[in-house]
Amino acid sequence: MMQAIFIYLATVCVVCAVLTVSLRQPVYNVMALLTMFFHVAGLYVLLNAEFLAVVQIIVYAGAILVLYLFVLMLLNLRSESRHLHRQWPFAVLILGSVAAMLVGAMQAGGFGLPTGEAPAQVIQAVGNTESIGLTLYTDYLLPFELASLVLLVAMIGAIVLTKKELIQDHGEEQS
Amino acid sequence: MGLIRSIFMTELLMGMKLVFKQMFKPYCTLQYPHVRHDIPDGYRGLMSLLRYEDGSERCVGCSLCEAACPSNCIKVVSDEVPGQPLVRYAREYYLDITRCVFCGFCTEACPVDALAMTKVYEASVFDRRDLMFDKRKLYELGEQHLADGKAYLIAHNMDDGTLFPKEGLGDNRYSFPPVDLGEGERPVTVGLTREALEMELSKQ
Amino acid sequence: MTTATKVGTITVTINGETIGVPKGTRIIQAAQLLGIEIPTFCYHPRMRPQAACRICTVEVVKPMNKMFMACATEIMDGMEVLTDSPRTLADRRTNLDLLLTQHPLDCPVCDKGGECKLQDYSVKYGSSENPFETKRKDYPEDIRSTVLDFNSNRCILCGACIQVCSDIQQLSAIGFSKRGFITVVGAPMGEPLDCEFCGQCMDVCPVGAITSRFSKYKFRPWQEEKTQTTCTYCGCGCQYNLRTMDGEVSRVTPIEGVGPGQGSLCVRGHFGFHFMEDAQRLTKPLVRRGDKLVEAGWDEALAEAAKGLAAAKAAKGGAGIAGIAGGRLANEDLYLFGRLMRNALESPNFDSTLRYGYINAATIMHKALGVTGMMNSFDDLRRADAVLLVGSDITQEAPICGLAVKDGITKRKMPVFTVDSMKTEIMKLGAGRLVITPGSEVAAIKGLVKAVVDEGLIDAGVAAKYPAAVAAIKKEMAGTYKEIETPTGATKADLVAMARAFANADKGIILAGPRVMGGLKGASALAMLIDLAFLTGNLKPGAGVNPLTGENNELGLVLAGAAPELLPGGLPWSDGAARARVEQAWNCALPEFPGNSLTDLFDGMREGRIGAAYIAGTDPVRSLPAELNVAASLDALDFLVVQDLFLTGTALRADVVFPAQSYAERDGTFTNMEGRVQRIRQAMKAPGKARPDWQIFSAVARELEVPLEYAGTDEIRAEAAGLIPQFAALDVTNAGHGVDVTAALEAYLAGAYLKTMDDRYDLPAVLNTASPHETRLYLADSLFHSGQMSTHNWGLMKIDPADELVMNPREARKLQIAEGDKVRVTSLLGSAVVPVKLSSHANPGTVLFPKHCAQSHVRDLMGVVVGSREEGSVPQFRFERVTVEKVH
Amino acid sequence: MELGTTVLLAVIQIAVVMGVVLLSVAYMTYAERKVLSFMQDRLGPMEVGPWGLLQPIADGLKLFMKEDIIPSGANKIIFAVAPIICLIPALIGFAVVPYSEGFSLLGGTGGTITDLNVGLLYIFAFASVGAYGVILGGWASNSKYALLGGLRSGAQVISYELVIGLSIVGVLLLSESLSLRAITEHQDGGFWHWNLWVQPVAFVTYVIAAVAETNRLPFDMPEAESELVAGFFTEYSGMRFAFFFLAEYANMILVSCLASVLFLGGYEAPAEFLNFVPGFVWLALKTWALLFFFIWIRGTFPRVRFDQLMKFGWKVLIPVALVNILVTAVGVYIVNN
Repeated sequence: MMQAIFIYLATVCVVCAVLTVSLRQPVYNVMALLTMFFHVAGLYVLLNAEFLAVVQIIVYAGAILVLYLFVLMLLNLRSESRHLHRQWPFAVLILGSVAAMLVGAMQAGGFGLPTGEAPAQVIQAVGNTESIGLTLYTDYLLPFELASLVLLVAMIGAIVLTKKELIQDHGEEQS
Repeated sequence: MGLIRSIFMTELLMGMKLVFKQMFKPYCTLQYPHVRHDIPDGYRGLMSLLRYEDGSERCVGCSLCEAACPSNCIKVVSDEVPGQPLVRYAREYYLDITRCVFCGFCTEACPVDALAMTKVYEASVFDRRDLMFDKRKLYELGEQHLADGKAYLIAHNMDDGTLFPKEGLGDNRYSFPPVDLGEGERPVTVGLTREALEMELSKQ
Repeated sequence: MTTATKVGTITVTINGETIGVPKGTRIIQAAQLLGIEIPTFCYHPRMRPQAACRICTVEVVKPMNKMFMACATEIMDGMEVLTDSPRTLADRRTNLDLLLTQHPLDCPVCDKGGECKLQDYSVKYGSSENPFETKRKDYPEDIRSTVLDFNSNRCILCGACIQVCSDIQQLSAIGFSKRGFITVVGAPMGEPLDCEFCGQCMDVCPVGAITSRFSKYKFRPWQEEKTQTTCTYCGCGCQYNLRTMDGEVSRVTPIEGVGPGQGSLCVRGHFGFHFMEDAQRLTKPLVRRGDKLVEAGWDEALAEAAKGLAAAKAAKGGAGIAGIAGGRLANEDLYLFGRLMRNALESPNFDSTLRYGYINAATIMHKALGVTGMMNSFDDLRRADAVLLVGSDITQEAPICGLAVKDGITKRKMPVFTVDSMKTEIMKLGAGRLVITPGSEVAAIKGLVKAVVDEGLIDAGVAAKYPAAVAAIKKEMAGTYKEIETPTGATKADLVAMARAFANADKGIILAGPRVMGGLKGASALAMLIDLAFLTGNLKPGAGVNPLTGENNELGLVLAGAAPELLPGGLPWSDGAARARVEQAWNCALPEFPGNSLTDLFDGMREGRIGAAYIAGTDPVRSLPAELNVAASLDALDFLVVQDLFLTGTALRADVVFPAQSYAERDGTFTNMEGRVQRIRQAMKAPGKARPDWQIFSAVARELEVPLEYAGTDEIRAEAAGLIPQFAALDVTNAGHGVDVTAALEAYLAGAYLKTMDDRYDLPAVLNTASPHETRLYLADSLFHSGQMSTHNWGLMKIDPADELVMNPREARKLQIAEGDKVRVTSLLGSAVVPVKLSSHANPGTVLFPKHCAQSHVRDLMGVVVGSREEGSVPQFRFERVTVEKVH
Repeated sequence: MELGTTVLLAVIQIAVVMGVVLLSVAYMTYAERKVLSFMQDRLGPMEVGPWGLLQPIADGLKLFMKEDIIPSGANKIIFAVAPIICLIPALIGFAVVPYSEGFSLLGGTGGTITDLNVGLLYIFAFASVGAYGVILGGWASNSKYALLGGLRSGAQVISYELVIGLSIVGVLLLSESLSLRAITEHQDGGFWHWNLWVQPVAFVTYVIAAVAETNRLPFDMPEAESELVAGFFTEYSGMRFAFFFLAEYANMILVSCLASVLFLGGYEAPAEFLNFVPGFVWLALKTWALLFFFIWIRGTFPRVRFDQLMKFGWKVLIPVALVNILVTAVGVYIVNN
C-alpha cells in the first residue's frame, strides 16, 4: 500500500519536474511545479513529517511560487520563451553529469542510510512539530542560526539595493 | 489622545455603532411592483398627444415642440389637412423616446395644449423600434391617459381647467380651428410602424 | 445704396455718432451706414419711402425737437437723431400695441413664424400687456389665386407688397381695397389674383399675410438649411437661397442686394423649385438592349459609351463624332465637354444651343467690339439715359433684366424705346414704340439707322474721327423710306421720332433680343445695331450694344467655346495664336478647320458621315421643328450618348443614357448674360445614382484612356481659367462692362468692315412668301416656362399649363373663338389642334405659341430656313404663316 | 478500528459538514443581503419564498443554468481550472475544524473529520493555495480588469497571510499545540478561559487580516467594482462564477470558524451550566456572530486604497503581531518558570 502510494508520488514528482522545465507556457511551468510541491509534501506525509509537509506547501506553494506567478504575469514572456528553450543541450549536459554522479554515489553507498534520532515511533509519541523543534534548536542550532543570519543579510542587502535608487531619487528631487 | 483613539479605533467603532442602530429603524422603501408610488400630477412620464373632445386632433403641426426639444427627439411633418385648405396639422409626428430626457419643454412650448405627459414610466419593450413613437401611438397614449394629461397641464399651470371645450381657450386671440378630419377620413399615419419596418427589413 | 464718401456731404449725428452723407439721404439709410438698426415694416431699400407703418419713428433733437419717420425724412445738415431714446421706444411700443390689437396670435400655424418682423420687434420693443381693447378680425383667407394666399387678418397694412408690385415690378396687380378698419390687400375689385406670380409681395411682407401655397405649412424657418445658389432658368443668373428641409426643397428666398437681381426674383426662380424632386428624374444609367433601354450600373454604361465612341472614331475618324451641349451644363462641365470632344475624341464637331441664335451675337460682338456678351451690366441699365430694346419681350425672356429697365423707368423716368412685333409689357411702360410686322426687325433697324443718318443725328465726334466708316453707312442709306415702311408697317415719322429721341440721349443702351440674333440675317442685324450705337456715339462705358441671352449659361457656352467656330475663351477658331495656346494647354493637336455646325451635323448623321454623337444638357428632338429631321438623323447614328436629367425625346433614341445632377445637387458655376461667373452649390442629395456632368465626362474620358481627372469643379475652373480668363474671378461682371471698346472698334473699322458693308443692309426676303396662309404664328418665350426643367415643375405647370395658342381677343371674336376653345392651326407642313388663350399680347394678325411647349407639335408646323454660314448657320423657325380655324 | 469503518465515518462526517457548510454559504448570501438592507433601511430580497427565503436557491439555480462563456483569447484550460483551485482549498479546510466534543460513532471518534496534529498549519497551507485560483483566473481571462484584480489579489493575500500567521503564534504559544482540538480544549471551562482575553491584540489583527484575506470590504481590492468591474472574475459566468462565489463565502465561514476556535473557545460553552447545549451549536453561534461582524463592517466602512491596504498590512499589522509574539513568549516563559 505504502509502496504504491510512494511510487505514485515519486513518479508524479519526476514527471512534473521535467514538465516544469520543458513546457513552453510559463504559467504551465508554474502549475507543474505546484503539482510537484504537493506531491513532495505527500512524500513528507509518508515519512510521518506532517509539519514539514504543511510547511512545504505554505512556504513553497503558498509564498514563493505565488511570487513567481506574480512576476510571470507582470512580464510578458511569450516572445522570450523560445530564446530560453535554446539552452536545452547545455541543460542536458549538466543534468546528465549530475545524474551520473548520483548513480555513482548510490552504487558506492547503497540505500542503507543512517536513521536519525527521531524514528516514526518517537514522532508519533511526541508529535512531529515538537520533534523538529527539538532537533533544530538542539543539534542544529548553529546551522539554523547561521542560515537565518544569511537570510537576514540577504534581506537587508535586497532592501538596500532596491532602496538605493529611491533614496537617490529623493535627493535629486529635493536638490 | 489622538493616538489612543486610533489604537482603540474609536472612530471606527462609532461608525459601526451608528450602522448597528440604523438596523432597527423601519424600512423606507416600497415593494415596487406590488406597491406603487402615488404619482403627482406634475410627473413627467411618457409624452402623449391629446384630442379635442369630439375626437379631432389638437396638434396643429407648428413644430414648436421640435424647436424646444433639447435632445432633438421630436420630428413633426406638418401639412395642410387634405381637402381642408388652410387647416394645418401634423401629417406625421415622431418621438424617439430613447432620446427623450423628459424635460417637458415640448408641452410648455405647445400653443394648443396638444402635448401632455402621462404618468407612464414603465417604457421597457422587447424591441427597441417600439420606442420610436409615431403619431398613432402618441394619440393612443393620449386617449388611454387622458385624465393624467389633463392633470399634468393643470399642474404645470398650462391650463386652468377650461382646456377641453371644443373651440379651445376662451380668449379668441388664441383660437385655432380644431382639426376635423371627419370619421373614416382620418389619414392613415405614414409613420414607421413596426410592421412597416419589418416589411422593409424583410425586403432587404 | 448710398455712398458716404461723395463730395459735398452733409453731416448727421445718430446716437452720438457722426457721419457724412450726400444730400437727399434719409435717416434710415444713414443709420444703416452706421450699423444702427431702426425697425421698419414698410421701408425697402429699393423702393420709394412710404412711411406707412410708423414703426421707424425716431427722435430728432436738432434742428427741431420732434418725432420723425426715419424712412422718409431726408437729412438736414447737422441733424441730430436719437434712435432709442425713451420717447422713441415709447412711441414704438404704442405702435406695436396698436398693431397687435388686431393681429391674430396664430404664430404657431403661421408660415412666417420665426422670421416675422412683427414677432421680432414685439420681443424687442413691445410690451407684455396691451392697454388697448383687442378685437380679432375674422376674414376668410383668400386662397383663390394659384400661388399666393392672402390672410388679411395678419396684414398690418404697411403696403410694402403693393409698393413692390407697383415700384419694382410695375404691374400694380395688388392694391388696397375698402377703407378704414376693414382695409384689405388683394387684387383689384375683389377678383382672384392672377398676375406674373413673381412672389415679391410675399418676400417683402413683414408678417405672414401673404404666403405661398407651394410651401404652405411645410416648413419652419429654423428647420431649413440655406444654400446660396444661382438660378438656372434664364440668362439673368439671379442669386437666391435654396431652402431645404431634410433634403427636400421647401422654398426659395431672395437675397436682398445680392447678384444681378439685387433681390428680385421672377416666377420661375421663385416657384420653379420642384423639378429636382420630380419622379421622372433619371436615377440610373440606361443602356440599350435590343430596342429597349434598360437600367445598368455606371461601370457597364461607361464602358458601353466608351466602346461606342471609340468604335465610331475608329470607323469614321474624329470628325465622325458629334458633340452637342446645352445651357443646363455648368461652366466646368462645358469646358470638360469641350476637352473631351476636341482632345479625347479628337473631333472638331462640337456645337451647342448657341446655334439657336446667340452664336451671331458672340461672333459679331467679338469681331466688332472685342467683347464677349454684353457691353453693359444691369447696373448700367438702371442708370442709362435711354434704352432701345429691339426684338425682345424682355420681361418674359429675361425678367430680371427687365426689372433693371423698369427700375430706371420708375426711379429716373428713363425713356425706353421698343421695336417689336408683339405688344410687350415693357412697350406699355416705354417712351416710344414701333410695333412692326413679325420678322421685319432687320428692316426696322435699318430704318432707325437711316433716320439717324438722314436727320443728321450722327454724333459730331464720331463723324469727325471716322469719316470713312460713316460715309460707308451713309452710302448704304440711299434708298427710300418706302422700302422700310412696307415690310415693317412702321411709318417714317415714328422711326425719325424714335431715332431722334435715342440719339439725343447721352448714354443710350441698345438691347437686342433673340428675334434680332435668331432671325434671318441675325449677324447683320446686330452689326446694324452696332452701327447705330456707333453713329449715335454710344460705344462708350455706360452705353453700348447688348445681346440678351435666352437660355441659361449661354455666355458660358460661348466662353467654353461650345461651337465649332469658337475656341475656349470665346475666341474665334481662326485665331491661330489662341488655337496654339489651347493645343499647348491640352497637349494635343487641333484641326486647322472648324467643325460642322448643328444643322450640318444632322445632315451628316443622315448621310453617314457622322457615326456617333454625345448630347448633354439639351433635347434637340423636342426643341427643333420636324423639318430639320432631328429624330431621323439621330436614328441614323450608330451610337448615341445622352446625358440629361430626364428621359427626353433625344434620350429615348440613345444607346447609353447618363443620369445627370441638377444644379441643386452639385457645385459649379454659371455665367450670366452680363458675364458674371456665379457659383451653384450643393443643397441636397441627387436622386439615385445620378452624377454631376463633369464627373461623367471625366469618367468617359477615363474609359477612353485619356485621363481628365479633377478633384472638384474648383480644380476644373482653375485649369480653365488659364484659357478663359473670365472664369478666374467669381461674381464680377466680366463681359464688357466699363471696358473701352475703342481699340477693338478701330481695328474692326480698319479691317474687313467696309467689305462687309456691301450686303449688310440688304434686306432679307419676306418670310415664307410662298405660303397661302395669312396669320403669322410666332413661337414666343414664356415667363413661366423655359423647357425641360420648368415643365417638370408641377408648381409652374399649375400656374401656367402653357399648351395654349395666344390670340388677340378682337380677332378671336371675329372668328367666334372663345377662351379655351380648340383651334386647328394649319401651315404648309401640316396642322395641329390646340386650345386658345385670349390676350392682347398678340397683335391682330399674329398668334403666339410658347416656344418651349412640345406637346401639341405646333413647333413641327414651323418651316425652317437655315441662315448662311456668314449669318451663323442659324436655323430660323420661329415664324410661320398659318391659318387658324375653330374646331367644332 | 477497521479501514472500512474509518472511511464510512469520514464519509458521513464529510457529508454532514459539507452539507452544513454549503447551506451556510447559501444562506450567508441571503443573510448578507438582508442585514445590509436593514442597515440601509431597506427590506432586501422579498420576492422568492416568504421574506425571500428561497432567494439563495433561486440564485443558485440561475447561476447553474446560465450560459458558460469563455472569452475569446482566454487560456481555456486554466480558465476552467481556476475556479476549482479556488473552491477546493476553501472547503478542504473544514476537515480539521472540531465542531463538537469527541463522541463515539460506529466505533470511531467523531467531532472532527480528521484531527490533524498540524491542523492549523494545514488550513493555512490550503488557504494559501486558494490564491492560485484568483491569480490564475485573473490571468487566464485575457482581460485587463481581471488581470489587475488577480495581481492585486496575489499581493494582498501574500501580505495578509503573513499577518494571520503571525497573529496566531501567540495562541500557539499558549496552547502549545497546532491541533485545533487541542487549542479548543485548552480554552475549556467558561468564557473567561478564552484566548480572547489573553490575546486581544492577536484577535484584532487576526480579524482584520481575515477580512483582507477573504477579499471583503473594506479590503475588497481584487474585485473593487468601481475600478475593476468584478476584478478577477469579471469574465466569468454561470457555474464558474458560482464557484468563485462559493469559495469566497466558504472562506469567510472558514476564517470565522477558525477565529471562534482560536479565540472564542470553539465548541466550548461560555459557562459550565450551559454545557447541556451541544458543542456544535456554540461553534455555529460564535461563527455566525463573527459573520455578522463581517457584514456589519461591510455595511459601515468604505473601501481603502490599495497602497493604504499594503501599507497597513506591512507597516502596522506585522509589527504589531511581532510585538505580540514577543510579549506573549516572554509572558509564557515567566509563567512557566
